[in-house]
Amino acid sequence: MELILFLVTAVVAITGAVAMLLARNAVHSALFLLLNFGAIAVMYLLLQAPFLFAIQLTVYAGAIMVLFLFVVMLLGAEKVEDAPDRIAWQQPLALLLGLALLVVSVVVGLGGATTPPPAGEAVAQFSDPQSLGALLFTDYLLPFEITGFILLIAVVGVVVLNQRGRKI
Amino acid sequence: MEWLIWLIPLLPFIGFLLNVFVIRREREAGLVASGLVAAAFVVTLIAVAMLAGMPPEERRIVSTAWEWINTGSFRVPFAIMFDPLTAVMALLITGVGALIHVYSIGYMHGDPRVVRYFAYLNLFVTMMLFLVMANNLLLLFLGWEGVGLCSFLLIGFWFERKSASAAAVKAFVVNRIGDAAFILAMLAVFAYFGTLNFYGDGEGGQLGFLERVSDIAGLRIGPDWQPIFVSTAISFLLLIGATGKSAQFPLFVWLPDAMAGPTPVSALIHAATMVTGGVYLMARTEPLFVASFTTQAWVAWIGALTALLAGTAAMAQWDIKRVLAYSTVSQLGFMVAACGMGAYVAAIFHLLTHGIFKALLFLGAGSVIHGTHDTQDMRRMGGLKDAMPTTFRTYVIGALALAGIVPFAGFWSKDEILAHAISHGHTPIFIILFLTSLLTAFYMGRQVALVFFGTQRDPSYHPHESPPVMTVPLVVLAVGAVIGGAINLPVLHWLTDWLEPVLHEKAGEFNLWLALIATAGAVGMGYLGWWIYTTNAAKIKIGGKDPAYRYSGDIWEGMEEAWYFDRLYQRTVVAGFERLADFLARVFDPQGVDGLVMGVGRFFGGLANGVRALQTGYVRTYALVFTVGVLIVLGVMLWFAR
Amino acid sequence: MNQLGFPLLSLILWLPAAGALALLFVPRTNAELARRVSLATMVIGFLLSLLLPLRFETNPMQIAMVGAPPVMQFVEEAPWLPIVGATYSLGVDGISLWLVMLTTFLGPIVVLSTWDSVHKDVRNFQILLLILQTAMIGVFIAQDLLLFYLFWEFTLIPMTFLIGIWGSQNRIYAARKFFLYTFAGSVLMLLALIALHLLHRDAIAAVDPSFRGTFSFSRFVSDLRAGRFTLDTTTERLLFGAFFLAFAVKVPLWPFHTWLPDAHVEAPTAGSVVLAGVLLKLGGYGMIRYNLTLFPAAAQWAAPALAVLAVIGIIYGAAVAFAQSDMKKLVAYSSVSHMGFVVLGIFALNAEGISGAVLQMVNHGLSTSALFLMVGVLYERRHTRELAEYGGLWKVMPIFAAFSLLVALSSAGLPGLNGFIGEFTIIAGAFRSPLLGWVYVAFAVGGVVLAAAYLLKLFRAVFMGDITQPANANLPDLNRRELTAFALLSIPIVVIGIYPALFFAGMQHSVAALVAELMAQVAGS
Amino acid sequence: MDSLTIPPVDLALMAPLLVVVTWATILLLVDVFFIPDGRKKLTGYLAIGGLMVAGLVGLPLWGVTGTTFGGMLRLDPFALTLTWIFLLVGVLSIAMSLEYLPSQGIEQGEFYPLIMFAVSGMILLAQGTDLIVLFLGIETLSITLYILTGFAYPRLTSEEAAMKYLVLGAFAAGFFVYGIALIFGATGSTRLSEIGAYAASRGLGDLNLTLLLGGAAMVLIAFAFKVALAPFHMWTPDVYEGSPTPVAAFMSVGTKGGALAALVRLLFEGMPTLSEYWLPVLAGLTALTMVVGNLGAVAQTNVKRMLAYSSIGHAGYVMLGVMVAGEQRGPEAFIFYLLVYALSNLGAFAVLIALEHQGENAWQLDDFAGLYQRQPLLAVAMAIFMFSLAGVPPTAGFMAKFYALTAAWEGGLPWLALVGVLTSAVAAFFYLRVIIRMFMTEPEGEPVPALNSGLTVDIVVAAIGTIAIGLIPAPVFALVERSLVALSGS
Amino acid sequence: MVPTSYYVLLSAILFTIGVLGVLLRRNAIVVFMSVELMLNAANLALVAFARERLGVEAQVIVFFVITVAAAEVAVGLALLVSIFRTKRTADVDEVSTLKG
Repeated sequence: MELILFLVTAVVAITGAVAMLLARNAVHSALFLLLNFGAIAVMYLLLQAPFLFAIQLTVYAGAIMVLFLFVVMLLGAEKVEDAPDRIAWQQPLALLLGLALLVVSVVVGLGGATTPPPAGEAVAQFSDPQSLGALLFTDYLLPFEITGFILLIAVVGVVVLNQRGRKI
Repeated sequence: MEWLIWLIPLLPFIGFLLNVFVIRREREAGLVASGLVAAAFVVTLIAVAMLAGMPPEERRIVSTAWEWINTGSFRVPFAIMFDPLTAVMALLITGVGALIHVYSIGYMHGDPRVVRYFAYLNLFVTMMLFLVMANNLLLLFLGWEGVGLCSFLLIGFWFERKSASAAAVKAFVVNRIGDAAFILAMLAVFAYFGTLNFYGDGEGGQLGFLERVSDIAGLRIGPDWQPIFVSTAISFLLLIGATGKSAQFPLFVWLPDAMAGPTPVSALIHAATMVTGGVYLMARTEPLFVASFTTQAWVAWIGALTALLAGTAAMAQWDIKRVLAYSTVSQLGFMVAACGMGAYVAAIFHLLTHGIFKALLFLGAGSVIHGTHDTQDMRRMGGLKDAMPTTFRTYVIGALALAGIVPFAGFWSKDEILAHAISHGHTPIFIILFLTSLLTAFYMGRQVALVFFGTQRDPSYHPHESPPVMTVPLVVLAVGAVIGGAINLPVLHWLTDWLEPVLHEKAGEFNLWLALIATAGAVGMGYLGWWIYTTNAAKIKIGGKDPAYRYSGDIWEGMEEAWYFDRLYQRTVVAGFERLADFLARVFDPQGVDGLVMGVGRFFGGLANGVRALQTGYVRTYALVFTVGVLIVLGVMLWFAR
Repeated sequence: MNQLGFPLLSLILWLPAAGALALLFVPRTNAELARRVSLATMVIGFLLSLLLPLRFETNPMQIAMVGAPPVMQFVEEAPWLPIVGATYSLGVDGISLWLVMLTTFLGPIVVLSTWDSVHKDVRNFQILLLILQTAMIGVFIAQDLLLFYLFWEFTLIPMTFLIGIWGSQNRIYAARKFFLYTFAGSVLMLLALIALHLLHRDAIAAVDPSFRGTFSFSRFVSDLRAGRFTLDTTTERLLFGAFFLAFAVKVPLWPFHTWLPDAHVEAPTAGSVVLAGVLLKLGGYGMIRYNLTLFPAAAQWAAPALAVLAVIGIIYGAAVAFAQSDMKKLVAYSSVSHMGFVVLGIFALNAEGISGAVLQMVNHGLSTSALFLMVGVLYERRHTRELAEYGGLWKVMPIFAAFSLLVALSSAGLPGLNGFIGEFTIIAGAFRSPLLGWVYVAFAVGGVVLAAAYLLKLFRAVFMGDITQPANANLPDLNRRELTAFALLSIPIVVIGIYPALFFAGMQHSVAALVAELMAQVAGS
Repeated sequence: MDSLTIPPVDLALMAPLLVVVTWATILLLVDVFFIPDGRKKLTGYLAIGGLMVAGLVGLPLWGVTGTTFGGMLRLDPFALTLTWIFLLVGVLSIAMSLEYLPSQGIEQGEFYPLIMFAVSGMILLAQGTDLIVLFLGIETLSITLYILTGFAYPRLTSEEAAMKYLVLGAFAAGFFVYGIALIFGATGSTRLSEIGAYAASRGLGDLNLTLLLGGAAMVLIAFAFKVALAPFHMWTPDVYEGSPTPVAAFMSVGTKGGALAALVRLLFEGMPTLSEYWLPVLAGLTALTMVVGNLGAVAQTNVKRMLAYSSIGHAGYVMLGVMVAGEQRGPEAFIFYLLVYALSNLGAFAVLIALEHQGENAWQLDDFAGLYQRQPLLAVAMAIFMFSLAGVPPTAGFMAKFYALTAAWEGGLPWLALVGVLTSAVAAFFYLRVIIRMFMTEPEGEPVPALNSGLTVDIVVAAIGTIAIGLIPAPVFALVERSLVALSGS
Repeated sequence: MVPTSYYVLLSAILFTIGVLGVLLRRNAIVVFMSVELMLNAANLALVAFARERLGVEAQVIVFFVITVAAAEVAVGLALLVSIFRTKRTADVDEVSTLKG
């Protein structure tokens, strides 16, 4: 049952990703990516990470993707790739490299899967939003603070980069 | 005692220094220069007298001034010596030298650079004295090169003339070829004997190599398939050195050109002294030569061939000095041949007499040139015997001496060589030399006829006799040319005895038949030469061909060009070297060697452009390269992890 | 300390640098003052350095020995870079003594030669000259390998500027080539230096764990000699090669010579004089001091091959010199030929060869400097270096001609002058060397013949013949400063020619010690 | 879990970091509210003051070693020394910006706090001992730099550079995160010490090796990107050329320094026992970097771009020390080289700025023509920097090169040292080219205006430092040596 | 229970697709999306390993990564907008004046 769910979600995720890659229209790409993110969010549920499920949906699928769509619309940049590719060898080479990378990363990923999955009960218990939050404010206080700063910097950056307010 | 022999070279050297740094006026220069050389002559006489006062076997004074080179085992003293052989050479140098100095006062009168001239001349005498007085090969070489330098300076004295400067450089460079062999010989001597000294200092120190020639008896060097005796190697190298300095085949080509210098210089350097350096060298290192049959044969043949070759060349020259120059080469060939046959005393004897009468001839020629306003082409002369009586008479004496006619000096010395050739079975050599001696008489007859007899063919000048300062030396030398043979007359053989401690030679036997035939031949050929050119005097045109040309054709031209050796060298060795050098300098070095270097630079430049080309500006390319890197890093790490 | 009780070498070393510092306070426009200060510094430097041969102990047994051979005198030592064991240590022995003297002696002459030839930015020119002087002296007297390398590389900077700023048309090309070629040549030496340091440290630390490594030359040598520190054959040869490459480029040994003609032709007279006079000697010195002393077995292994290069250089340099029509190029290629003799002597690996090489370096420094001065004199008057532009100058410039003849003959190796002594001693060494032998010498003496050919060609073209160019008709003879320079150079040229023993005496013990080790290697192998 | 227990935090151990961050944040507000446009230089001075205070705060911490935040941050002399270097780089960069920004018409007060944020990111990298902290440190630094790179607004190249930097930076970040994931998967931790302990305790045989190595490789790639090791260097020339010159100067030293500091910790705390795997890879990258960087510079006529390529080359030389940081001389070589490189390179960029007046780009070699005659001292200073970068004695650059090579050889990488010296011979070519232009050609450009104070200070400090360290390196060496005792002990 | 390796496999595939997106797409916005995909793939792996290791820390890390990604995207899009103002394009290939 779980496996089937996984497989279905995986197919959806991969389909979304591939479709994003292939879609000519940036808006379509964004929507396919949204699909993919949703699938991954489901994966998080399967992996006992409900908090991340929520975050994934709100932050990624919600905020970030909206941001993307917004910018695409704003700039009218749905179709920029109509002109032929200037770098002739980029595409075949990229596909080749992608294939190789896939092989290598699969080898790496499977190399690590030697230990059997832990027992069910412990897995079911190991993570809940509360302990996650606790961790964030205790052991991971420092990264948390830093993340805050990064967001601050990003804000400053966005302001700085667009404050030189010329009209679009 | 020792200081006395140091005085001999030092006196002219003082003259050199004075003339370079102090004296500015012509008169003083001539006087000082001549006076100091004359003083050196006197000192030499005194030294000879002292030498004569010693027991024959102890007649050698060695004096060391300082350690010249002292590094590792290589030690060479700055040492001179005085022994019978040196003594006769020194007498010749200072004696004839002094006369030529005096003569030069007249000859060079009015030349703007006359002070410098006397400085060079003094330096030459100094160096020549070092050459003959050195007690080791290296110091000898110092003198050897020193005289070469002076020769260069004096040939090129009138450097404005293109021919003079060319001849000067040619003389120096050709000599250098011989010198290279000389240097190798020195190295070999040092390598095998551990010293370059001729003789020990007589005080129980190390013996000189000439006293230890037996050390290398039977030693061989070289590749296994063709080993040669060490003695042969060394003596052969010395022989090459001598061929350079003594203008022997194949290096004789510089001497005729050297006549571009002032005539007294030709007399002193290119007749009487410097060119005999090679003969002296062979005489000095006689034990080495004697130790090698091979070299001796070479020496004899080279000498004989040179004698014949130069003798023929002398026959066809028009330039009064070139005749004498080729004659000198020819006579030097006689001496060298004598050395080759083991007749060292005869060689030295001929060297001495030749020094006197050839100096006389050159000075006479100089007088002629002086009296005819720098005319050297004999076709423009003729009939000078009346205008220049003293010159004429002395010149004829010189010519007779050179032709080898009894009782002039040349007869005795030449006869001794020929006699030795016969008595020691060197028949081919004898034939060549005899033939040459006939030629000698012929060309001297020709020259005397052309210069002094007939009528003056070029009326553009008024010949006049030279001043006494020039003619007096002529007379003195003429006397020498007459009686010079006395020093080694048969039976008396004073010179042989005198040189016995050095050359260890017994006097040869006087061959009456030979003397008679040779004299008859000389007289006949001399007369023939005189006769042809007096009777055909009318046919000689300025710039025209020789009367003999009709009969001999191109052979005569070959003789005139000294069998084209000079041209051959020019076209092969010189041109070849120049072409090679040019190729190296213009093609190989900039494009080959430097091209390689710059190619390295270009190679990196090309790589750099490759790096540049990869930097396309497209961020996707960068990501692509990035991915390549990822694959490599991952791949390598995983490869290791297997 | 040393036999004097005060740091003489430091004084000699830093005096020119101090002079350069002082010059910074001279107004940039006051050229005359700058020249005078520079000249004064150089003269004082030379006078100071005279103390070296005067107080040099020719028999080193007399002085307290510091470490094993090579026995250095006037030693100074101070900490510098303790973390790697590098020290500020100076000293001279019989080999470096005369090279230092050559450097200090040429100093004033170089400055004199700039008087009439350099008019642009005089002060800075003099500053560079003085700095260069310090660097060159430093190379000769540094007894620490790192210090040596520091000075070695540093010589490039002032020289590059001298060529590149004050040179003629192609100066930039030449300056760049000079810098890059010699720099590239020396980078491997740096690596070798490091390798030597680490190998030595590891070897010694195995016995004495507290040892932190050193760059001290004498320490290396003494440990090598005592067997505390050994190099295996391959390592030794590699290190030898790395050092050698740097020196070969500097010398320059054929076929690494192509930077030299360019540098010489483009450099100002003073630059050429320093370049030929001293800079090339750094290479020869380095070969003796480092290649032979540190790696005797490798030296012996490589000697025949390197001597072949040297001989090729002798002939090749002479032939190419002969074909030149540019006077400076001619002299430059003559350096290739002459320095070939030096390398030949060094790799004869015996006392005659090495001391001949040292002397020949001094000789070449004197003669070739003088030749470049000669070209400089002509160039200042006529602004051309083409042989065809001259001829007949003997007439108008007799004094100059006399000096030129003297130096040309000295360079051509006329006995009685310095060049002959050096060359002859070298070939005597090569002839006797069991590694080389008569074949090498037979070719080398070919160079002697050719030397006469190209030098007399030069002399003839310039001084003999008639005056064909009207511009040459009224050239002034040497002025007072030029005369001084030539006269000064002539003194050692003659003195070395007739009394070289004076110079050999000093180096005898140092060379003997070196050769003893080389011979031991020959015997041991 | 009722109460949250925050692990003990020793703020003293992060005092410089705190000062920088706090100061920067406050300065951001101060700038907006109190400092009027046109007087933003004041912000710059305040920023300099803050960095200096941070440096002073660090003084009493000399010799202290300790961790805080549950072992996520570590203060030791190594980190402190690097912190000081970063602060110095920050100060010098700001000093050279003071006049630059207004002259280019891009003066905005945020510039200075952003530089400070970047410095704090670098300090984090030097102090962090947990992969997540390192990740966040890198991101702090990177995001700041993306902004700074795109700072020169009207210039399109600036934005292009920022764009490229960002795309590739994010690309690299993806690898970093994936690497963290794999490492976590293999070891169950992100703490460097625990990763190291895990790797050491398990022995290489039964370890989940593929996963760990794969992760390590990806993290290394991310660092290699930051350090600009070939072939992850492609962004560098474009970004340096496009960004405002002071930012390029800052980046050339700062980014590398920070990333390398973190790399040292990662390699020698996180996976010292795996060195047989990563050393060959890194050595190969280093060799490639030296070759590519120096070759790339050869072909440039744009001095700024040339300096960018040269910075790639220098990254290789610094790596010589980093890779062998397990040995005594490795970290010394690293820090010493970084310091020397900082001085010389910042000095060179300062000279570049001096020529780049009134918004005009004066980066071409021709713009340096005859500089010696136009501004002799500037030319001399530039020559000193060029010689130092080329590693010619007696400049500090030589000492640094020497020491790095020594370290590499000692660390068992003689062939890499060989590549190093050979490429340094190539490098001499393009450094010399600048010198030749300055001294040996006739001036072409306009006269250079008088230098302003900030640049002068920069150039003088850098030039004197370069020469002084070159002649008398012993004190600096001693300092560096003492600062590293702790690291080698850990 | 689905084995961890399945998730890792999936994440590898997604990661590769992300990489391909960066390599192939010229639309800057899509490139950013691809980067996000890569980060998501990494996150997926992290979460999967978190379950296997029973380490909740990994989930914390994912949280940070998402945040940082958001910051990065914000800056990136801001930059893009800024570029678009002058260049009127979102094609990364158009932004290629710096090269060589």
